[in-house]
Amino acid sequence: MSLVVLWTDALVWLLVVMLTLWSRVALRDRLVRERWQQVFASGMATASALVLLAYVSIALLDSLHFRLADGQVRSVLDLLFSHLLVQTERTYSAPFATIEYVKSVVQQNGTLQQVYQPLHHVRPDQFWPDVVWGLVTGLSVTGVLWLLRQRFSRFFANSIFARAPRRTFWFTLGLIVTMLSLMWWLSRDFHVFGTDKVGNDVLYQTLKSIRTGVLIGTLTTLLMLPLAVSLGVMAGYFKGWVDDLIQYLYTTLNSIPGVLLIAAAVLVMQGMLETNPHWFGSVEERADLRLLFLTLILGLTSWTGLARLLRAEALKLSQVEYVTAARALGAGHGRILLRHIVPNVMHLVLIAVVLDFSALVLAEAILSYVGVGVDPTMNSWGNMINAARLEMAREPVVWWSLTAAFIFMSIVVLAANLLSDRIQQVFNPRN
Amino acid sequence: MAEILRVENLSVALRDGTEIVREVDFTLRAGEVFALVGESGSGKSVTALALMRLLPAALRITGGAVHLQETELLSLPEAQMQRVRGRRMAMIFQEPMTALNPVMRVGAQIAEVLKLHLGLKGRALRQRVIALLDEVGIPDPHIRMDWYPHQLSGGQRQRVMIAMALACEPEVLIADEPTTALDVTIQAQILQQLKRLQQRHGMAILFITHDMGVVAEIADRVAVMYQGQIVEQADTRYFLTAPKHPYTQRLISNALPQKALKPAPKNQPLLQAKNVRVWFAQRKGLLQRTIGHTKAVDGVDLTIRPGETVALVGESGSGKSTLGMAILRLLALTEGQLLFDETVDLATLSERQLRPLAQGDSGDFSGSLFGAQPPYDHW
Amino acid sequence: MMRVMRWMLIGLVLWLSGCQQPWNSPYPAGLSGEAVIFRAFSAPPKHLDPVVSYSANEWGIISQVYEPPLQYAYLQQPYALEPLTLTAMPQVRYLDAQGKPTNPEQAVYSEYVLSLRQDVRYQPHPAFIADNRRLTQAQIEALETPYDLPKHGSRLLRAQDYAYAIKRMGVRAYQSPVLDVLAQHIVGLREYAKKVSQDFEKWKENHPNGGFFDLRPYTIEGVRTLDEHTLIIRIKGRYPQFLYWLSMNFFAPIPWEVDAFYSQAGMKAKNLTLDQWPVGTGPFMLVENNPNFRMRLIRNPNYHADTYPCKASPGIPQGLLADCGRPLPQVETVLYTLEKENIPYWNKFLQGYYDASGVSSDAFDQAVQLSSTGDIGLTPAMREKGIRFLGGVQPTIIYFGFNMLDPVIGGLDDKGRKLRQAISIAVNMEEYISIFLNGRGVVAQGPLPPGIFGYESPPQGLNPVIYRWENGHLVRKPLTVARQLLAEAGYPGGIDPNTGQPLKLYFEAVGSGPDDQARLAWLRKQFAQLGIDLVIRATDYNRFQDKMRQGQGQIFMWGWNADYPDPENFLFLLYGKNGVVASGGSGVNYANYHNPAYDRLFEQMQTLPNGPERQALIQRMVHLVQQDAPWIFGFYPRSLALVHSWYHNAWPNMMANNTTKYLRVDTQLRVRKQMEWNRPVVWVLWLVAALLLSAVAGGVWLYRRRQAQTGRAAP
Amino acid sequence: MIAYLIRRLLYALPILLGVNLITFALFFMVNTPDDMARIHLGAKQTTAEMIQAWKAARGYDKPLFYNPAADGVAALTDTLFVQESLKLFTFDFGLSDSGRDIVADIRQRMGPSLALAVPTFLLGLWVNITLALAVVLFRYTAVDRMALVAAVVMMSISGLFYIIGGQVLFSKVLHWVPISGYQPGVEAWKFLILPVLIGVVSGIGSGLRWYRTLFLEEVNKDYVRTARAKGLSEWRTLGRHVLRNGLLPILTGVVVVIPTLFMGSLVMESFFGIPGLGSYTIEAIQGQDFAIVKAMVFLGAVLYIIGLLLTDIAYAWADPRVRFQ
Repeated sequence: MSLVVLWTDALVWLLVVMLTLWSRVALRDRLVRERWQQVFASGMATASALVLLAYVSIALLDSLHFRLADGQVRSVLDLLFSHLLVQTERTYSAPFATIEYVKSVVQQNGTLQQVYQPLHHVRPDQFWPDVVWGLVTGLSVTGVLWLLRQRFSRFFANSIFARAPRRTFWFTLGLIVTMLSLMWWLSRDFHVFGTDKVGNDVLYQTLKSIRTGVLIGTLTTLLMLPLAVSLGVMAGYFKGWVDDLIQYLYTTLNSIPGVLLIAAAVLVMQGMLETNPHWFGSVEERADLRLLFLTLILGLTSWTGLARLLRAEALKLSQVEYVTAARALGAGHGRILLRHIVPNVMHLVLIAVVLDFSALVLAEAILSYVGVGVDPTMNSWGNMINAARLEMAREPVVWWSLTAAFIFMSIVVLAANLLSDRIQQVFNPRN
Repeated sequence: MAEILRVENLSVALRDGTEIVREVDFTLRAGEVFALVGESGSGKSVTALALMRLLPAALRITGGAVHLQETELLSLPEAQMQRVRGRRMAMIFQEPMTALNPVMRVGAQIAEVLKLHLGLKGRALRQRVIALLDEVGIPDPHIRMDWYPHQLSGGQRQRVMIAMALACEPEVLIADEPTTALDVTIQAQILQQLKRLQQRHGMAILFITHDMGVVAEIADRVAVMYQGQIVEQADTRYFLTAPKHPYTQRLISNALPQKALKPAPKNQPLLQAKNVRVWFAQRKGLLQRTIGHTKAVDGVDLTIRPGETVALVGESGSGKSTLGMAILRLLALTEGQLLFDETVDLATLSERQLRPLAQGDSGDFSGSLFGAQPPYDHW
Repeated sequence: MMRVMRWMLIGLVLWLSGCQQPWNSPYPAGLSGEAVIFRAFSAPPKHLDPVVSYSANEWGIISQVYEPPLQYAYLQQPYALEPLTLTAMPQVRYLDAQGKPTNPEQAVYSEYVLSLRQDVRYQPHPAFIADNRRLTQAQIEALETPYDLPKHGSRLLRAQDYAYAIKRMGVRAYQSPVLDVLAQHIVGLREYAKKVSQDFEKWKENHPNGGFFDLRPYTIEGVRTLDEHTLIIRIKGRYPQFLYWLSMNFFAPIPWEVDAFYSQAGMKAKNLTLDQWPVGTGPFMLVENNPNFRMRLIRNPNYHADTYPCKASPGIPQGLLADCGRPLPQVETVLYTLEKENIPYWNKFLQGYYDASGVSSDAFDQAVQLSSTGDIGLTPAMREKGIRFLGGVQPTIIYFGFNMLDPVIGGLDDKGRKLRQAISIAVNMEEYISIFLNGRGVVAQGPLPPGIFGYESPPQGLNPVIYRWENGHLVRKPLTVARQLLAEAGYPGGIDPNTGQPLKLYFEAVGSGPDDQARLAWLRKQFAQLGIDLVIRATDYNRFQDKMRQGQGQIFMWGWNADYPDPENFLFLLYGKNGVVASGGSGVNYANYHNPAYDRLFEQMQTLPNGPERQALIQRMVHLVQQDAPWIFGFYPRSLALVHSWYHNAWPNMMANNTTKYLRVDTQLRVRKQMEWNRPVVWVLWLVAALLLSAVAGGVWLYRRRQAQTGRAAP
Repeated sequence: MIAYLIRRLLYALPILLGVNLITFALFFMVNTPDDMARIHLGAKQTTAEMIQAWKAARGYDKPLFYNPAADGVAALTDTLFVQESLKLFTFDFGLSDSGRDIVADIRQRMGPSLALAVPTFLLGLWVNITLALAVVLFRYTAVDRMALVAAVVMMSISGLFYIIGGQVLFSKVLHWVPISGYQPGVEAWKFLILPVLIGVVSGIGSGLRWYRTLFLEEVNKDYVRTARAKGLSEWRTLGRHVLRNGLLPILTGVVVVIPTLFMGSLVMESFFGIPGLGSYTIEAIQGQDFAIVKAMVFLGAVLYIIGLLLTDIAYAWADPRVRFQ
């Protein structure tokens, strides 16, 4: 068993490290820390943050890949849910069903008959034991954490959750942990979200889609931010020809209808992957590279909005007294940009990041519909919805794939939206 | 004189119960100017807004009564209260810059009240608006009525506000620091105008201010508010000459100038501005040719010595700020010299060379010099 | 305000009570009651000019308009040709090098003599009026369709029109896809094409605005007209398949007047071209063509005498002969609507708005059920609606090809062959058919699909490498056999001895539709059974073709649809000279299979008439490829169409395209059923309205309450 | 003013040139002209001569950016890019790769596109503004909070769900409207009602939230208090004063969209089978018809630039404080 580092794995972990470092540095500033504590003084924000954290954790678990002895590449999440990989059925089955969804012809007693075949990996008698086990595990993990809270009291006092409503915090945490543990226990004996056309477990697909969604949401932003911030701020601050040039750049990019631009870029990327098969050794690596390029393309095409916003803000700021004062006191451009302008637009960046995250998760679905989304072999909500379109036309309707994608996707988007609302509320200088 | 407005035990509190105004009692008689005085935060404005029932969402009236003639305002349903506002009781606000709707013509804003309460229409309406504008001293009212607020000066805007408030000949006019935001010269004009109008229409004015000079000029009676309570009520004459409450005494003594003028130091000049010109090009047409110049600063000489504070006084738009910016080289000079320490000409230095000087520059830098006006953001 | 409301209410009541048709009908009111066939097209047809058109959806339309000399007999099995505009089947004369008649064996040329019927007239069209070929720019500018012109003419079909069509094929710029194929056969076509193409380029330089490039003065050596009713085509050597070509639209007659008409300057910018507005002698004429939306065929009033067939081969339901002798066509209009997505198409079919539909695999178990004997039948829900189904095995093969030039998977030596055989056993096509096609396919034993001469059904035709015959059933050999073969090929347990890792093979996948993921996952699973790691290289169709042409792929999936029902049309897919690499990209042998023994047999088989001799040769060829396994012989898809109870005379003749003329619809039944199936659920509408109203009322109430509030804080 | 507009229009030229540069570079990186030829000629029996003829007919046989065969300036001008770009600037879009006249196609398809996009846009704007005003009327009450939560939830749902759900519910189950399709003329309303409804509903979430914020910002301004002090009722204050001022920032986001309505909606048109320009574009991408794609990209860019221009004009018209410098 050896560690395999995919490109996106490396990037997403790098992002985590950077975020941790940045937050440690930033939170050292008392004012910043208080701002954040104020953000999480709201129960809604705390709950949203915990939900997002849960999603990100699952994505991170799914971003630690190993090559097993049999040569298969698996992530930690795969190992945790390894039973789902084996427990495949023949075709569609509904959530918690014990038989297949459609009849099939089997030879019984020498004659061919049309029957609902039983599922292979379902043990109906295990339902209540699983529920009990799920509750017990979930609640006990929460309980242990709760008991240990004294240990972490110092951490709590200084963390951004210092002013979080305790009851909401523990309730949400408990709920998330319990849901996950219930899911895990039940998935051992049931198909919690049913199975798809070729009998793969839908819960597993949905869980795997989390990584795709989170990665598209975060990596795109990571790639977009430097461009958007530097260009936007520079345009607004320097004005003159720098401004003209940057404005030209983003007006040109903006004026190309977005989907067309992305579609064309994705097609180019596919071509590149095709002509360079030596870049990847396995299906996973190929899909991963495609995901990486997709985030790159989305990043390159989506920086314009934020850049425009930042330009306007920087334009305003460069007129503001303290910036003028700094200039009058002889500060250089770099110093003014870094010390006076950039910190003062960070709240805009933050709100944009969280909002973009949800927008990108939604956009992925549309792109998959147009046919320029992530690799078709990759699990993603977009691919699931896309497949579900056909399933919705069936009679009786196969509703669970769509429902599973809908639930998982809406929760994360909702959490991101609520959090961004709160951040906006607290960081908006007007309030 | 007849009592027009009687306020009894009026209390206003925050949602959490913190009292902002506590049991305020006063009466307003017909034809008098009653001044409510106090420093900012004392609860004057809140009292005024409470009378109009226009308190912000965070505040609420917790007790008391307000009688306008025979009507008790606090127990009126909102729908009826709307018929009182603007019709029987009108209000003028402190900030003429923001109190008018920026996208509506001023005439229309006045006409709105007339239409609403008096049902005027067509020619009659227009004539009434012109008459009102004329009455408050706006020149060419038939033209100006079609102007937008931003085209008028601060004083004119306040006059429009007054016209709006007077439109329906209210019994009570509440003026919440109507002159504070204006230049001193205009302040006086507006006050005189108010006084004259009050006499003509015979209404009662509740005048809210923190300026003792204004009180002396306009008020018949005065009430002093301190921490949400009225601490003293008196006729203006007695009030100014024999204040009783210690707070009032402090208030009145602070209002008079205390310091004597400083003699000018006689050192070497630190900074000499000679014949400074800052012109802005006016561009026009497709090719953006320069067709003329706006002469923001045109040939100014100025000397500043060490330890000296030079005050630059003038109306807004007179070029004070431009000169300051030019001295700091935040704007390019069209012409002129800036001698620092009598040797270095700041006007010819590069930005990099300037920096060490800037570090030690003792130049006066007053925040209020710079009115930030972000240019309209196009693409 | 109140008055407006009242009128709206009255209008609503009228509309609800009027009910000439259901709310959700996608057609203008009353249309369903007329003799109209409702069809859909999924992609806009690109070309309707028979010289270029070569795809099924285009032929579905132009075959109703154009008439080539021959057609496939509608109710005959196996596929047979019959004259369409000819008085009899063409006579064949064999000639020697000097043009003298000789016996078939020594033939250097063969000549086909076509005698035309004398009662065939073109549809009414403005092109046949001389004035309309000299229109002013203003007149053209005002046109939306050619039929907007007031005067329409017609004329008799002449042999010259067929010759003109062949001449058009020769102009390179017209981009006929079959020019290079036919130039190998028709005498003088290649030389003519060269000359005329050069002339055309020169002419084009002098006429930048377009205009009529008249082909009448040109002659092709091998194409002659004796008189107005006789056409003679001379081809090189013997090529019995040529008759099949004569049933294709490439040989549809083109009157020069039409060419001249559409060539007028300014026509092209109005999309008025032969490519958009076909003109033929067939049963229908295209009067509305908006490929972005809708196309409409109406009955050609000049259509020649043509009657419904009175004979049907055994095995074809005799009920189809009920209309025997009736004049054709039997409907007035065919309406094609663009329907890009599967789902709405299927739902509209169920609602009765399309007369016929295919069955997508997702709708399958809703529609079709396998009976106890494994036969396909309809579900009770479908039967209740009176829906019937038509099905048959298509003359098509879908296969997984191995690139024989690849060092790992290719080669005729034992190592490669055994690897391929092992994979062929492991990839379980029965499972594929059952999962992805719901059983709509027949496992292929060799390259020839049923219905084509030379096909043999199991047990005779069984592929001995992969199957055994047990108790009257086909049985796939167990995986142990495959693993044994794999070990013999040098990969015991699927481990590549060079790397010590599992053997890595590459699959070139095309497309990224919702279904592809499952399909590819399945395929990987099949290879994993042998311990082989199958790497999917997904790409777009372009890149895929490119790779194939350069022989870079390893394993790929492809299919072949018969151009004509002759074994040659399938066996040439494995003919060495057709190797895509060997032929520089123009061949269709994408597996690059090259076995000299096979090639020799192929050349012998090619010109033989169907008979025992040919059968024997084919048997040997099939046996060879079964052993060499250059393909996993995938499956022959089974077409399955559902038709409504009011739709008569439909029969799945896979080769014939001009079958619309035979169809008939019972319009009254259709209208009744549509009404019955589409009753709107009205109470929900009232419920929604009530909810909206109460929301508004709630808002008003809240506002009123606030307006009544006093200034004092609520206690 | 006129000079200002002309200057803006001239500024559009380099932008359009940049747009063309990007499109050409991207598309020719994806597909060589040979690839395009093969797609359009079909898979069977394609020979080199046919490909050459196809390319020559469309001018794709020239090099993309630099023509080494030509001398002097011609090396740069006798190229695919320059020749084809120049044509675009005269709005001569030529023939699609399948041989239809693109301008004629666009003319034919713009009707349905506008018929779908304009009602969706107007109705959406009206619904969002009305709802936002209603919510602001009841600001800081339970109604406001509920509406806000509902808006965020609606925003969190992918547009595809609305479409799939709407089709299943209203067409398949309730039989109210056709599932998809189109009829020209008056009958079109039957087909448009569902996509318009879905378009409006899916936009409510973000629209309501955005407009609410804008209106709330206005509501706390001094002039609103003045209006109330005049005796205006809350509803009239919102309708007469807040709305006008709140619309100013809305203009920026909205006016720029108006010309691009012309381009239609990619997803909606495809799902509902409406033969507009949106589905035209999707088909072109999927069929890799470069001639159409470049025409649509160009058209889109032109419309966007017109939108920017209109925004400026609308601003000057709506906000008396803004005048062109």
